[in-house]
Amino acid sequence: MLRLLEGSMAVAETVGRCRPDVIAAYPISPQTHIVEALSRAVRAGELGDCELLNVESEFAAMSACIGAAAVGARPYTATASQGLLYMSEALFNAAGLGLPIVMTVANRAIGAPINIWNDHSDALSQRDSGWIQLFAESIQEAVDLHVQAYRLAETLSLPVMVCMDGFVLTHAHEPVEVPDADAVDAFLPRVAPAQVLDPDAPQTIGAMVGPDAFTEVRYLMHHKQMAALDAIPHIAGEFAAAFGRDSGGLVRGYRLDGAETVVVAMGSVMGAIEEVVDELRDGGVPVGALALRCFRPTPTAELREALAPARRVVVVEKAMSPGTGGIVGADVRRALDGCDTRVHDVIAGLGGRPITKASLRTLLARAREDRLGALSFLDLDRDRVAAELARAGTPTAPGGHAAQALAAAGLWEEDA
Amino acid sequence: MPEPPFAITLKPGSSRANHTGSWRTERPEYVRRAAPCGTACPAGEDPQAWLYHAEEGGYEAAWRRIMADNPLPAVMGRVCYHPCQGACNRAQLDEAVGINAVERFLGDAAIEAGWTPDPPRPATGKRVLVVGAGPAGLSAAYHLVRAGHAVEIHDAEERPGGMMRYGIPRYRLPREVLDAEIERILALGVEVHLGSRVDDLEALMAEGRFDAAFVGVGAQLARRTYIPAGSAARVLDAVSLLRSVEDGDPPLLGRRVAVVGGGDTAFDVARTARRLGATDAIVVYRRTRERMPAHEEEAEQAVEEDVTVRWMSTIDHVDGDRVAVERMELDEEGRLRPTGEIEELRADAVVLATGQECDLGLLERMRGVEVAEGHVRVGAGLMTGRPGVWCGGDVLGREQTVTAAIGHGREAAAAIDGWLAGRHPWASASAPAAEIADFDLLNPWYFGDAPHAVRPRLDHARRVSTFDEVVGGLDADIALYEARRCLSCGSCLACDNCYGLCPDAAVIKLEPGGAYAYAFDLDYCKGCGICARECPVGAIRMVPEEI
Amino acid sequence: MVTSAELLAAAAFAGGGHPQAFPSFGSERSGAPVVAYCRIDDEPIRSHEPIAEPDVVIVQDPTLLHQVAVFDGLRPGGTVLVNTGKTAAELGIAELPGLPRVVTVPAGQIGREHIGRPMPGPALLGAFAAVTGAIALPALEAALRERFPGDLGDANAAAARAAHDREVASAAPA
Amino acid sequence: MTDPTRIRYAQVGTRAVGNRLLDPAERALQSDPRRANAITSGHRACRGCGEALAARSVVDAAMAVAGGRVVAANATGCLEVFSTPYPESSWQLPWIHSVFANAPSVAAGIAAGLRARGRDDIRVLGQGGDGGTVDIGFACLSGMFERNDDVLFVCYDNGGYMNTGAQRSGATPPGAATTTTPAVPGRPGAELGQGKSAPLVAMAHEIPYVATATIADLHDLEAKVRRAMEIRGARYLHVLSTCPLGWGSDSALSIELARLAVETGLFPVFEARDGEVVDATPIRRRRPVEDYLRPQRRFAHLFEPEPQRDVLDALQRRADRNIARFGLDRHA
Repeated sequence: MLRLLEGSMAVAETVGRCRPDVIAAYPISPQTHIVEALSRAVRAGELGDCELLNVESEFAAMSACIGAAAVGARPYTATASQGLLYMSEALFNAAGLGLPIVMTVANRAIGAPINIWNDHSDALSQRDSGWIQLFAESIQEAVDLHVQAYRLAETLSLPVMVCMDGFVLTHAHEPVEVPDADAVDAFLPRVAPAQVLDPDAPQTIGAMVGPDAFTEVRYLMHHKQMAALDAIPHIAGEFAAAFGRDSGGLVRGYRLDGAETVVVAMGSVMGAIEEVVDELRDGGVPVGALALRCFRPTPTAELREALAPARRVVVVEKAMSPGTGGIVGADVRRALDGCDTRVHDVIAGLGGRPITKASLRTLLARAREDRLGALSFLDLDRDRVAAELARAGTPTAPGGHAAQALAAAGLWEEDA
Repeated sequence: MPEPPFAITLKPGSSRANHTGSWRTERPEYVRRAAPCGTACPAGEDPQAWLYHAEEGGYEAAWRRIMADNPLPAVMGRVCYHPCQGACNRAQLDEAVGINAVERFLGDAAIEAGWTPDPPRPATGKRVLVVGAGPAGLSAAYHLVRAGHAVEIHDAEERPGGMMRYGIPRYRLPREVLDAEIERILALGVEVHLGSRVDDLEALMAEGRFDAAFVGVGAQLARRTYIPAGSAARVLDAVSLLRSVEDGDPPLLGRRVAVVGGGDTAFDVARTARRLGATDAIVVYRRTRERMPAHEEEAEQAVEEDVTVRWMSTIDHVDGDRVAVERMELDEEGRLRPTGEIEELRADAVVLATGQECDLGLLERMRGVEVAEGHVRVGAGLMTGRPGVWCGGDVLGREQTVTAAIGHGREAAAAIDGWLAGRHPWASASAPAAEIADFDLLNPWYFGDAPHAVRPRLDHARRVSTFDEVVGGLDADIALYEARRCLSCGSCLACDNCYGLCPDAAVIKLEPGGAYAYAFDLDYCKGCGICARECPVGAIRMVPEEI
Repeated sequence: MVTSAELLAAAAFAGGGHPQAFPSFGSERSGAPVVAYCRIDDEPIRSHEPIAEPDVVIVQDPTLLHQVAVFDGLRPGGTVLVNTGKTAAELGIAELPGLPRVVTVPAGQIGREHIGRPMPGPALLGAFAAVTGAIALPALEAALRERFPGDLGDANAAAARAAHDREVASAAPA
Repeated sequence: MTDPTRIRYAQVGTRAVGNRLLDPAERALQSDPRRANAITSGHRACRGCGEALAARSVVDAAMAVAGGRVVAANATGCLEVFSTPYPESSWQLPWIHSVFANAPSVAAGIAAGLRARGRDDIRVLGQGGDGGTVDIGFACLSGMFERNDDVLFVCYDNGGYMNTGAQRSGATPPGAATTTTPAVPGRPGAELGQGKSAPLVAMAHEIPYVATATIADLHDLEAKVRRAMEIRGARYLHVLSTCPLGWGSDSALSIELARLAVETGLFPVFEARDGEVVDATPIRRRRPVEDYLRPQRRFAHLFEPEPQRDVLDALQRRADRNIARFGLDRHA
């Protein structure tokens, strides 16, 4: 049954139906509504024996989840931005120990400068933590992904991060269907954990491993991620069969047939992109879009299959790696290794800046005219940057790296 | 449950596959070190060993452990001047353990309960003559009989016990106690001939009835020091005085008695005089208190009984009841010299307690026996120059105490047994002296604070009027308490420190009854030395590993 | 304000539509000027971007009219609903570029009458229903009653109805 | 008549771990062959490691109370490294190591998980060195305290980061030389007036139980674990554990030094409930601080080349203050 719900409420209700045993979280915008709602539910006794820990930090939150998972309990936490970074050490540990933990990340920028609005800097900064990272395009998908995430985490003994755009999805009200409680129960049977702290069968979890075995342990972690590439679509399929909705999976193509230009992106921006694609298609322009729903592990083969036929790929991403450029773009390039397809990184929507359809139209127009560099910044205020560079006298030797970067970013385009 | 992930998760207790013993440069060893009390005991007792049983309330076992060395615990517990307590490590903590009191408690308990010694070993067919039924002779006889030899004691007196009976007043050693312990020895099958003085040992041995002889005739003769005395003066000697008291017809001493001498006997006499009615008993001694040979507690008890002492004084002459006392002084070299200052005191009687001598007439015709300065020379195992003839007790002119005599009897008996058995060396040179558990080898921290329990004393009035025993015994509780004050120096008392404090859990508890309560698991012991350091009794030693 | 957007969406949803409502994100502090958006469609809405070209602008606080560019991107022929007792002319917004239809509603006044407090939201939404027809009055009343249980819900509904009827009346040919 | 208890203890006080003269019930658990041996032989702790002994005593005692149903969360540190190097573990109970700073939170999560799964018959232990507890893990520890999570957290205090080669921690005693507070002439090593008392901070949380103990008295240590285990909620036990390597002391002295820390007054042994000190172990034979300092190389600079009187006096005053503050000279 569709209900008009705020994204956070919908997620909280769904997480509740996944019957977590332990919820440990620390408040941070824009995740707070989720935890507040769950706190009300726990207090109201709606979640049975679920324990809610008001921890003193995100680091403690993830650590408590590690402890809970280690005794076979089903943990949940949610965070964002600085909070995700603050729990970073524990993130790597949870993945290294192979503990099934599900966490919502209400994606938000990372300071300095401090910024509470949406982009993907937080989640992407943890791409090497060993967590599975799923990105939701809509509130409905965010909801559905949590159910799949628990199934995935417990099947593979891996922690799973469900990423949903902060505010854009967490604070928006939309008609959404919260998965039926019984169906969720059926979808999430309790499975015996691969390792558990049990006095009847004591184990030592978290040994110190030296050079003699560390590489192997790491390889096995990689192998698990590769296995996830098979499990994720499989579970998405089972979910579709059980709940009648297509959500999750690795990638989702949109009007790719014969598309010369394909826009790749993650999260809630897909809607705007699709609308622009529709406009252009209606005008006979061969463009398509591809939603990357699973960022880690990287569905390299799927990306290649979907993008190889295109002439160019425009990767619109809400994060960047200063000094390099696109992050998703780099993955896409690896996937297209050896193909003629050109890949353009477009850094957009940082710190909550809207990615308007107008901007997307211009972007795609320039792409089709092959006026798009390898790396560009959507809606960058050239004058402001130029003025600041001039004021600060940042050395930009003609022909030097900085100068070329400026050119690549189209900062001198008008003058050119 | 599915297989846990590789390397990250391990099986419990799997580290036992890692033998850390290889890290060791020193290894701990359980050892037995000799407790100072035992090494100090002239009778050859090992108080630590029998206190160990007493601590557990195993009184009979404790008593039997004493009896292995000394057949007269009840006597010992009364007349011994307990050098063991002088050596006791506990004295450095609070006060020495009252070993002597516990021994007396055990001895009395044995008499009361009628415990009997372990039966003798099978008869050897050998026959040994023992001359003298004093502590030396009785001790020798006891050990010889238990070794399976036939023993025949000859003693000149009508009753056995020698100086224990005729030299030690009954207020120190009640006769029923003495009789009980002697009777227990004789009951083992010793043939006693009392009133049978041996004048010629050579002749007696020539009869061929004996395969060996032990002579412990003691020092029965008073040493007379000449004191010019008028006819009216009453001058007696200590030996005959004490003896006459024992025989029941004490001489009339009068109200004032002067005793000459500074040995235990002098004080015995003075105290006896008090009990015989003397109001003033004065001990006159030529040296300082420090140089006095009598044991401190003897002097103390005498003083408690109003005996007075004139130090640095000699009796110049006696005339009737007037005794001229000359004061002595020390010269530059600290030698005594008369001052000529004469002081007079009144005494109805003067008793000379200036030492005793041995009557060695029975050895005069005995070839090979060497006598020098009135004492018999002996070699290993106390055998005289005459093969088959041993001597012990006062006749050796060494420490002249009951305790020493008992020790001689034991040592000689062991030698005789070896000699008769044809063992070589027949005198088992007493086992290689074990390292002594000195105080600094102990870890006294672990011992509770527990002051020495005092024995009750007879009240003053009865002490100066009767011959009742002055020093009382301990009741069971206090005896147990006193026994448990023993630090068990050098011998494991199973306190579990080594077991509990080993960081590597490398100590194994063994079933009770073995040589040691624990063993080291050298597969894991890293040789840190904590066990040795924390052993309260110094029963663990670290020894270098050969690498 | 945010609540109004949600109520608008709720009313639309109750009417079988596919609404979407979201605030202008930020750490809101009560009293500070805020903007909220609402999309209403018959189809599920894909875009989540802020509305750049609104069909309708609802101004709850007329004092912002000359401080914030509230009419930016307003579609030609769009509608502006302003909470005020004055006329558009009095407010100086009668002649706006693109000549949007300006509707003034004494919403605070109506709110005070029915709810007891100058709450403009319900009245503005009632007027919105009347003026745009994008949502039906009963759906709005239902949404208000669901959001504010009991008497308060009835009062809110009454305020909405009053404003609605007032607009219908004024729109009716004289 | 003689007091029977005096008789019982006359020979060897209960200070000895066992003693055959004692009723088994009065012997320390470590004297019992049936002890759990929670951390068994073959671990890679240094010769004479006080922490290995402390951990075994604590966990064994906890397991005895809980009938073996104990789960432990361990912070990074010596204890973790020497007990669980792949492929061997010394632990015989369910045990987990996550990271350095989070042991208290992991333990809290375990407790919550067990409670949610209806398994609160299983008790939870948190463990760490002073670095993991007093410094980097302090926020997590304080949170665990403040929420009154059902965890007994034990800090094995060896006064520094010994796992990484003896650097200074917040629990390093003033005057001690560490590799980050090296001894230089005229300087005290670790600065006076720095460092913190984790037990006192724990008390400030008014949690049900806080206690200190040392490896020099296993009876006391075990008794405190027992009492702590009889309570639910957040409990804290701070155990002084000798580190021969970091302290520069003879491995055989590990117990002796812990004893001296107590007898000098430098390490007060006490017990607190709900934020109030309810008991303090009186000093038995008071010793000057120098007796404790001299055998340790980390304090050698206080005596050589010439004694740093001011520092020694300051340390003595520190001990005196403890003695006055906790009434440690009751019997003295």
